Amino acid sequence: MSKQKQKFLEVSTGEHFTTGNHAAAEGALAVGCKFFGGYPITPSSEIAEHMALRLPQLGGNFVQFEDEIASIIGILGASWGGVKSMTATSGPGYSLMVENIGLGMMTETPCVIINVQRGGPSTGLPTLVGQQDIMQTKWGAHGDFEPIVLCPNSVQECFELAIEAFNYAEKYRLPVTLLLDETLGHMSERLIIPDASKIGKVERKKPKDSPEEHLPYKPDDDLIPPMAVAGEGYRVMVTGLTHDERGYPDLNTKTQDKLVRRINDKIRLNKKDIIKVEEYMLDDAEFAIISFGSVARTAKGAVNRARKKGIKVGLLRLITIWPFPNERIEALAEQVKKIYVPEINYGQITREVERSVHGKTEVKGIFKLGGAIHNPQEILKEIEGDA
Amino acid sequence: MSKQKQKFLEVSTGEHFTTGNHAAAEGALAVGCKFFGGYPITPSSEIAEHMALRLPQLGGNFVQFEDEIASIIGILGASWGGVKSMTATSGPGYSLMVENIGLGMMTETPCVIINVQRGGPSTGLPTLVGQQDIMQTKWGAHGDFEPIVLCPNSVQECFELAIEAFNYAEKYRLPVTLLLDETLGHMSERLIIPDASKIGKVERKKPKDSPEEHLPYKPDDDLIPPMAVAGEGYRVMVTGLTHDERGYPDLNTKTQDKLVRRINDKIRLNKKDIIKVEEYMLDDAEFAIISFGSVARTAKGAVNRARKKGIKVGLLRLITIWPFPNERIEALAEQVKKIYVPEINYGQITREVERSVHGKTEVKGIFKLGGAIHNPQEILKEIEGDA
Amino acid sequence: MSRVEIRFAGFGGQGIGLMGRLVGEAVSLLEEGKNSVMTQSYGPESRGGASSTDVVIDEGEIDYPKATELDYFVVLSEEAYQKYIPKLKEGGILFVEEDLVTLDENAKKAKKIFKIPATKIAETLGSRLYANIAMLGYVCANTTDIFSEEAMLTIMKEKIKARFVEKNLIAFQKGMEYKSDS
Amino acid sequence: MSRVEIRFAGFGGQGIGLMGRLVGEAVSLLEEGKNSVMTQSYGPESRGGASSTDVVIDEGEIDYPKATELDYFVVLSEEAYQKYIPKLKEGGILFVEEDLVTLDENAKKAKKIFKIPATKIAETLGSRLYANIAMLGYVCANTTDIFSEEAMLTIMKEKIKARFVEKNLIAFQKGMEYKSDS
Amino acid sequence: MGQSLERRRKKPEWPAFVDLEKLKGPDSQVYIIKDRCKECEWCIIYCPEEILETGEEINAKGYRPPVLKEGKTFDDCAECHFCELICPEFAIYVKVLEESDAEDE
Amino acid sequence: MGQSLERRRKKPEWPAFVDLEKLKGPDSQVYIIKDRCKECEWCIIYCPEEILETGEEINAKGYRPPVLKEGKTFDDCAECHFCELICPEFAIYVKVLEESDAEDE
Amino acid sequence: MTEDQNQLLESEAHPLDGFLREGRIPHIFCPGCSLGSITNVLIEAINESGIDPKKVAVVSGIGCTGRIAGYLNFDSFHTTHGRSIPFAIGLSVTDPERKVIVISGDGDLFAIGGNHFIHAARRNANITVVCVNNFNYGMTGGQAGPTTYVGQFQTTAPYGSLEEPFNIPNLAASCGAVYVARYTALDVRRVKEAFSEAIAKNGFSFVEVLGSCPTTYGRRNQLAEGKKILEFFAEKTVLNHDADTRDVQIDKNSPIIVGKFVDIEDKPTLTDNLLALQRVSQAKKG
Amino acid sequence: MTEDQNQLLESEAHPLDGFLREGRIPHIFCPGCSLGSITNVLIEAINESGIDPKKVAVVSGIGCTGRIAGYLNFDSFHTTHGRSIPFAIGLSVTDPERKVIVISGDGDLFAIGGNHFIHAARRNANITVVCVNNFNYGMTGGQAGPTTYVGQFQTTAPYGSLEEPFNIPNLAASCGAVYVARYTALDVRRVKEAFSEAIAKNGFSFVEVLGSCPTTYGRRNQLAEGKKILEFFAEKTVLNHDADTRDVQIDKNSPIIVGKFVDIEDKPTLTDNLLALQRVSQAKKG
Ligand SMILES: Cc1ncc(C[n+]2csc(CCOP(=O)(O)OP(=O)(O)O)c2C)c(N)n1
Ligand SMILES: Cc1ncc(C[n+]2csc(CCOP(=O)(O)OP(=O)(O)O)c2C)c(N)n1
Ligand code: SF4
Ligand code: SF4
Ligand code: SF4
Ligand code: SF4
Repeated sequence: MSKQKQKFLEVSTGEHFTTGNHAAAEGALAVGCKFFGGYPITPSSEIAEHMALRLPQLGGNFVQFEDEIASIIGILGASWGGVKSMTATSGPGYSLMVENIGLGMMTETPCVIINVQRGGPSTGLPTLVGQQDIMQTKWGAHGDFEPIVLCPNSVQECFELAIEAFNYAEKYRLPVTLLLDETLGHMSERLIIPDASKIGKVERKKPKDSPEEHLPYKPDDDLIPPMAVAGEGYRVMVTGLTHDERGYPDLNTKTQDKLVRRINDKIRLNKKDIIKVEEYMLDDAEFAIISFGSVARTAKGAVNRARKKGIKVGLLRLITIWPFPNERIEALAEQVKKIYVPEINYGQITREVERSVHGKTEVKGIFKLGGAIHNPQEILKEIEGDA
Repeated sequence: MSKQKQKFLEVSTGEHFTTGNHAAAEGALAVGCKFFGGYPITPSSEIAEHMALRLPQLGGNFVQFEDEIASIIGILGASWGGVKSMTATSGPGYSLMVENIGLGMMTETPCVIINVQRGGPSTGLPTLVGQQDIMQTKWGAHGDFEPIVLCPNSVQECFELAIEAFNYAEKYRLPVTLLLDETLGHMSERLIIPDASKIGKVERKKPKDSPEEHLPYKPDDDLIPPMAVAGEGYRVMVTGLTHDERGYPDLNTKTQDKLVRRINDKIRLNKKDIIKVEEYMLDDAEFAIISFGSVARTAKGAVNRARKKGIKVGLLRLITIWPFPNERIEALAEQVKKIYVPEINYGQITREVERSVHGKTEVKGIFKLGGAIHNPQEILKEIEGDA
Repeated sequence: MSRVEIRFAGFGGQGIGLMGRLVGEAVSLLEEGKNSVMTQSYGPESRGGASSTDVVIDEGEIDYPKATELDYFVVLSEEAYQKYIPKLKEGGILFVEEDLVTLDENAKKAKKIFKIPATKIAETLGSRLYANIAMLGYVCANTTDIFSEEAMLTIMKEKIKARFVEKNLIAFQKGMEYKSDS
Repeated sequence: MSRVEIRFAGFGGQGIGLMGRLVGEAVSLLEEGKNSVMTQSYGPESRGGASSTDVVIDEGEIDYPKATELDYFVVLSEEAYQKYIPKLKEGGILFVEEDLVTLDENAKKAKKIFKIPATKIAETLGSRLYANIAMLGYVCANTTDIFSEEAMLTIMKEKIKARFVEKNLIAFQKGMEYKSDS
Repeated sequence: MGQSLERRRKKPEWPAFVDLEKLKGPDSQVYIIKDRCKECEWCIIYCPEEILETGEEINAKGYRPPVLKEGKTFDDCAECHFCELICPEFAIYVKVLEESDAEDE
Repeated sequence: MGQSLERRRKKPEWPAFVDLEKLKGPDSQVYIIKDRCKECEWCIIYCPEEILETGEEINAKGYRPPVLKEGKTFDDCAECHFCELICPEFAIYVKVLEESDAEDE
Repeated sequence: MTEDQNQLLESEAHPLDGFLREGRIPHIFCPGCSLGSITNVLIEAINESGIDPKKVAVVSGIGCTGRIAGYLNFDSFHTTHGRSIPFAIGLSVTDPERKVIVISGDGDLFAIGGNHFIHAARRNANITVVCVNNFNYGMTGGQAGPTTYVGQFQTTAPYGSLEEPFNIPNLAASCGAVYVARYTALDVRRVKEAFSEAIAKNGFSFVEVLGSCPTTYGRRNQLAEGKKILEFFAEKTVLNHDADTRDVQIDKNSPIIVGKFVDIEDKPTLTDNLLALQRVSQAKKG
Repeated sequence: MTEDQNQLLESEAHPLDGFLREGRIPHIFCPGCSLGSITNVLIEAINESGIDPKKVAVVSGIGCTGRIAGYLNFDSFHTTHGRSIPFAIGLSVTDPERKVIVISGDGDLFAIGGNHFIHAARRNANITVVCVNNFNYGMTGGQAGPTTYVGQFQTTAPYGSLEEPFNIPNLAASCGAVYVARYTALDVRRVKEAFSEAIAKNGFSFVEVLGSCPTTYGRRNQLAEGKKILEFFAEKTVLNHDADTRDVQIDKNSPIIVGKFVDIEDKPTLTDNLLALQRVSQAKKG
């Protein structure tokens, strides 16, 4: 039996031709995810289905909950049970999850949520692409918190950023959202999974003190408290109420200020470590495109086409969406004449870019309201008009 | 019996000493709300309690649903049943409602949601004040839509803006959020309710064509389609899927573009009609405070105190939060040296102000993270430091 | 006249909220040219523990609705006294239920201290529940810038349930008439 | 070689998705220096109706994953033909299941049209289900810039369930060998 | 499916049971909207009089709508309307001729 | 509450029933943590031996914790621990002295 | 004339077409899916109920079944996943004359929507709820759900499901439904009768229809065609109106018990209660 | 010595203090609230169960009852309103040895949380759920809820409630709970016993404790003191272990039936099933 067991590997090393959804699921498995709690929804369901197949083989558990609310809170429970856990959904499901994503933020519970975006609002376009949930990942829940949100643009990156999402979740102790979109989730291309030894895994920091001395919400200098989980004898105390370092509810402005400031600042102050962007042909650029997700692929196409025509355009691809790379963008604003922001929504990242540039350059959103990604030509046309 | 019935009036004309919560409930009744669906939550419960007492007297219905999700969808159902309907909640409940607020946006269903804000995130500070759900009212649900959100700063205005919220909801056909906070909801002061004849009521536009010709989602020039409701013979067809003018699901980019653009533009293009601000001592101001809700009271106090000291400060109070008055703020940015934004959160309206000023002036947020409103002194101190 | 801040405090069940509401209402609705705002502190406990109510009175707009430097502190329990006495401003005025509160040196900053055995007075009327109103009467008799007797009587008749009005009026009267020994 | 766009289309149940997946995979994993992206159209219907799969092949990065101007259109149903023929580019190449598709003048823009009775061929193997693979064999034999026979055979052996492999290999072979009359 | 036919006719607790005795109405006609049919065969299988069979002709969607079985006529139809009720495509229905209708034709 | 006492002692189906016959253990002591008591009086009302009553003394919170009834001693305690179980404030408990304990003191 | 007619008559329109929204047929349901049949008899039941069509509203959640509302030419509402029932309550109480029918899938009503179901039954909301139970989530491609029986295969039960499903009629009965019936989609005649009775009822009436989903359920369970599923129903079904709802759980090997299990008279509905509160409250002050 | 002791002995600490989190007593519960008593016997039951305290986790939702987890010196989780059960499932399946106890209010578990309850019971999640039913929402100030009986007054039922409440033990039983008991808070000894049995059980065990809430329930219903509510329980309670759960609905006038209603052995739990899937899946490829 144990010999048979060895046949099932967390890391499916090798070359594959597969979808973004499957790649993300494999990434999660590769980094050690052992619990998936979810509820089906197009276009994310293949992630759940893949986990249902693979997790039991690896000694993990797949639970299909009764809804998305149960799913998100279930993975928080599993995380406190000591395992890496995740869920996957799309807009309507994410909307139902926001309350308990907030609980995850307040209780500093590592876990990963994959949102495969479709066209909204409401039921909208269930089988077609959208990028309309960008702002929701930051502002969906009530109260102040700083989320980490990552946004791949290839099947390979779905795999890699799934790993990164878990690593950030564990390192910074919070629910991390991996933001795919229908195009990426459903398209197949080459995925190269490296050797298990090449997978960089981050594990949550454990307390070094004894259960008697331990204060579960006392942070280290990096503002992150080590995390004891259930069953380790630390008698952890976890609440979504404003709490002190012991984890006890303490309902006053002082404790609130200390706690909420810290859970925000632990991300704000570590922006450098968290923010990833890809820069393409920006060195001499007179125009820039800022893009993310599957649209960033066609944005790159537009850059290449423009360059062929002699127009100096570059691309800043946002891999980390939140925290938002506003400093990099402000610097870019000083360099270029105009920034284009193609996105499949009615102006979400565009707003953030506008905020970041402080009036230093012109910002133009190129919006599609859902259902299809931009054609490189559509983006090119806009730039050509200005160049 | 009918004589007795007359004793119960929708409009409780007269002078009262009451809370913001009760005032908002009375405003809703005064404008003709006949259905309340809700679920208790501190600090909003008094609204539900008041409606439970008053609605049956007025021949209306109060249903305490099993949760907030049922509440919001229940009031959408009631609205399609032809009556003005509302719910009231606070952060955690609002978080649960966002999915179906999105449905309300997509199906263009008039109704009102009161959110009495407490400290967050998560369960946070249930009995203490917060202003942390500002961004959530715009970005809480997946997909693109333009909400209308109003924010009173006195008990009197709770009454008046409850009426306005219903009027906007009916006129523009969407769920409108009235954003109170714990301080306002629970404090008592004078409320003067005018004569019934003085209450300006707006009713939803009805179709003029026959059921056979009628296209339920064909807008007039103002981008708003007349609204037939259930039981009128129009055989309305309502779906949260992307739909054409007949209301039929039509899942493609073209219909999506047309529909989603319109439900956004009907608000964007009518900003002038919707945006309300209060300007106080701005004419000669060298500094400005931008504020809203209960904090705007103390901001006014700070202005008065500063003026006494000869510092030229003015106040722009946002009554309409969304759509955001960015043009007015950009103009202000050209006038003043610095804008202060005191708010009980870690920087929400401040971000929008930053975006609006396009680098034309400095913007400084004065944040309290929840539990108490600013003391005028705290705001004054910041300004004095700069003046 | 400028801003006046009053805090009523005691334990749950003493009807502290009602005191604030009556005062706020009397001022707001019946005192010409005055505004008032009443706020209550809400704790996580549904009931029990310290209870307090603030009334802020001003002729102009009341910008800041919370009381921070109390002009008057009307206190009916030891716990509340301990908790809030630091908020009494230098030279403020203190009203205490003398049987339930033990004054300490913190009380020294008060310009004047009025003591009344409000609970005992109430008990002569058959229930401790009238202590709050007896205290209100006492406050009325010994202050000039909060509310008038007339306004309070009007409001009490309007707001208190019919079957309790009479006793409350008597309690108020007894409070009005009470003279402290000190 | 630059970008090549291929669309496979038919009705649900013909195994259209599998065609795309096999081609995409063969190219991506076995054709040196080539990348491929496969996408499928998803409708609200779970099943039934038109089904289509696009494969885009390029030596460089594939920036735009969707097919817009088809170099090859491989079609196995009338409905799909009608729906997608406008996307075939001027001078593109058309493969049709001749018994299920009636060509119209739209087909004229094709540089070349290959017809095959793939379903009938499949039926000789005992099931219509092999029609897709027969068609793939036919495509393989008549194109040079999509995938090689070798790559496809390798992938089929790997991806198709063991008990179906043999028949599918035969179907592929029959497709390879098929010569159209036209 | 033959073996279940007996039960279908006789046992009231059997699903899809039709008490043919009770169905002695006027004449009827069976209509087909060919292009709607998706060949589920339910009308064929569950017709208690077994008067239908799968046709040869293929409709626009590629399906073969039912036809009257060789040798059967509308007279064999029990007017039970079962095909009409069960057809998921609104493709087949039975029109019962009223006395007047019958006379007219 | 006197009238329910009989039932309380005798009827096993009665809530809070205690079978006093079974409780013949060693000696016991009843402890009170005065400042925790909130005067719900449950220990007093439901003590099957009725050995407690409301005291005169007021604790820090303003409540009057129970005291032994005039004339009752720990010997009257049936050692049923009911007061200990029902006390919502963790304010009263019964310590059963083991033989050794008893000897020690 | 009919005697010698040896061909079916061709037609372009169905007698019920007027009850279907123009241009919406063909529907999106798969070949061999019983949702069309159920729609068909639902229309007949509504039509024969004699209720003014203006007063009929149909509400669905999301799912294949959830698409039914959108085909019907009544006031029809396609809401969000799981939320049809509270929407229906809002619609229902605002006009006591209105007949609101909810029709949705088992996932919609009993997975995500379970809470609304039990509360609506408890309150005796004056609505009719129809659940088409196809043992899986059709719309999203065949995941297991709360009606998936032990041993059934679905995309999220690749090794066969081991969880007990709900006994839906029993759940409805336990929460106070005044009418509870279950039939299979094969038994359209009884389904129609149940619809008629449920619609005629005051209060929370519930019909479970076991439906055929060849595409996402059948394919994985050796029942890949609609006719196989109907045959499976034909073989397994046992009619027993007197069954105790506690005994009607569905499992792989036992017979499927169908029938009308609950039919209670004169229980005040939510609407009755709300009207009573209006009377009481108005009487109080006067 | 004890014979002549005529005063209670004074003490500073309670024998159970070690099971309570340091510095958290006094708790926030009102005078005359039974939540403290229930906490007390819960601790005793856990303590006497012999389970390694490390392996015990307590999960609550939001509400007065929901505060209990936070007082207990075990791994304790105060989640969001209504969501304790799925959180508990996540905790439970990640360590098959772990004993997870959910304790929460009737509003939390049966209003907003109702769906999670019925699904967890259906799946036979290996958790113990305790509901303290005080007939109203205490924490938020006394609104009516799904356990408010007909004729009861609450802030949102100012004219008296007219809606039927849930029959909670019956709901639990209908969904498959393997252990179902109900007692009143007066009957602490039996409550403790029920807790012990429930904790010892494999699978979904459920105990309903009728609690006293003098503040928000009692005050509006002529039972303004804790002792009055206990006396009300004393008078109304009838012990009947054999009662059919369908007959244990609570209403204003009938007796309150208490007892152990369900106790089923050997039903596979969710955890068992998940482990079985691991075995099956691993065997499949090998
Ligand atoms: C909040 C939310 N979660 C998930 C979905 C995805 N979804 C759509 S339909 C459905 C289930 C369909 O199953 P069922 O209700 O049984 O209906 P069927 O399609 O089988 O008729 C799901 C999970 C959604 N639309 N919204
Ligand atoms: C999402 C959400 N909705 C509402 C609330 C407000 N809330 C807190 S506790 C509670 C109900 C408490 O009642 P119950 O569960 O019966 O517990 P009790 O306080 O009576 O013990 C409510 C509605 C909340 N915290 N979160
Ligand atoms: S029942 Fe309808 S769809 Fe099925 S075969 Fe008969 S006519 Fe065709
Ligand atoms: S243990 Fe407590 S309740 Fe029992 S007899 Fe002794 S004092 Fe009374
Ligand atoms: S997937 Fe199933 S339920 Fe959905 S339409 Fe197809 S057969 Fe019907
Ligand atoms: S409100 Fe009720 S339930 Fe809550 S602590 Fe007070 S008495 Fe107990």
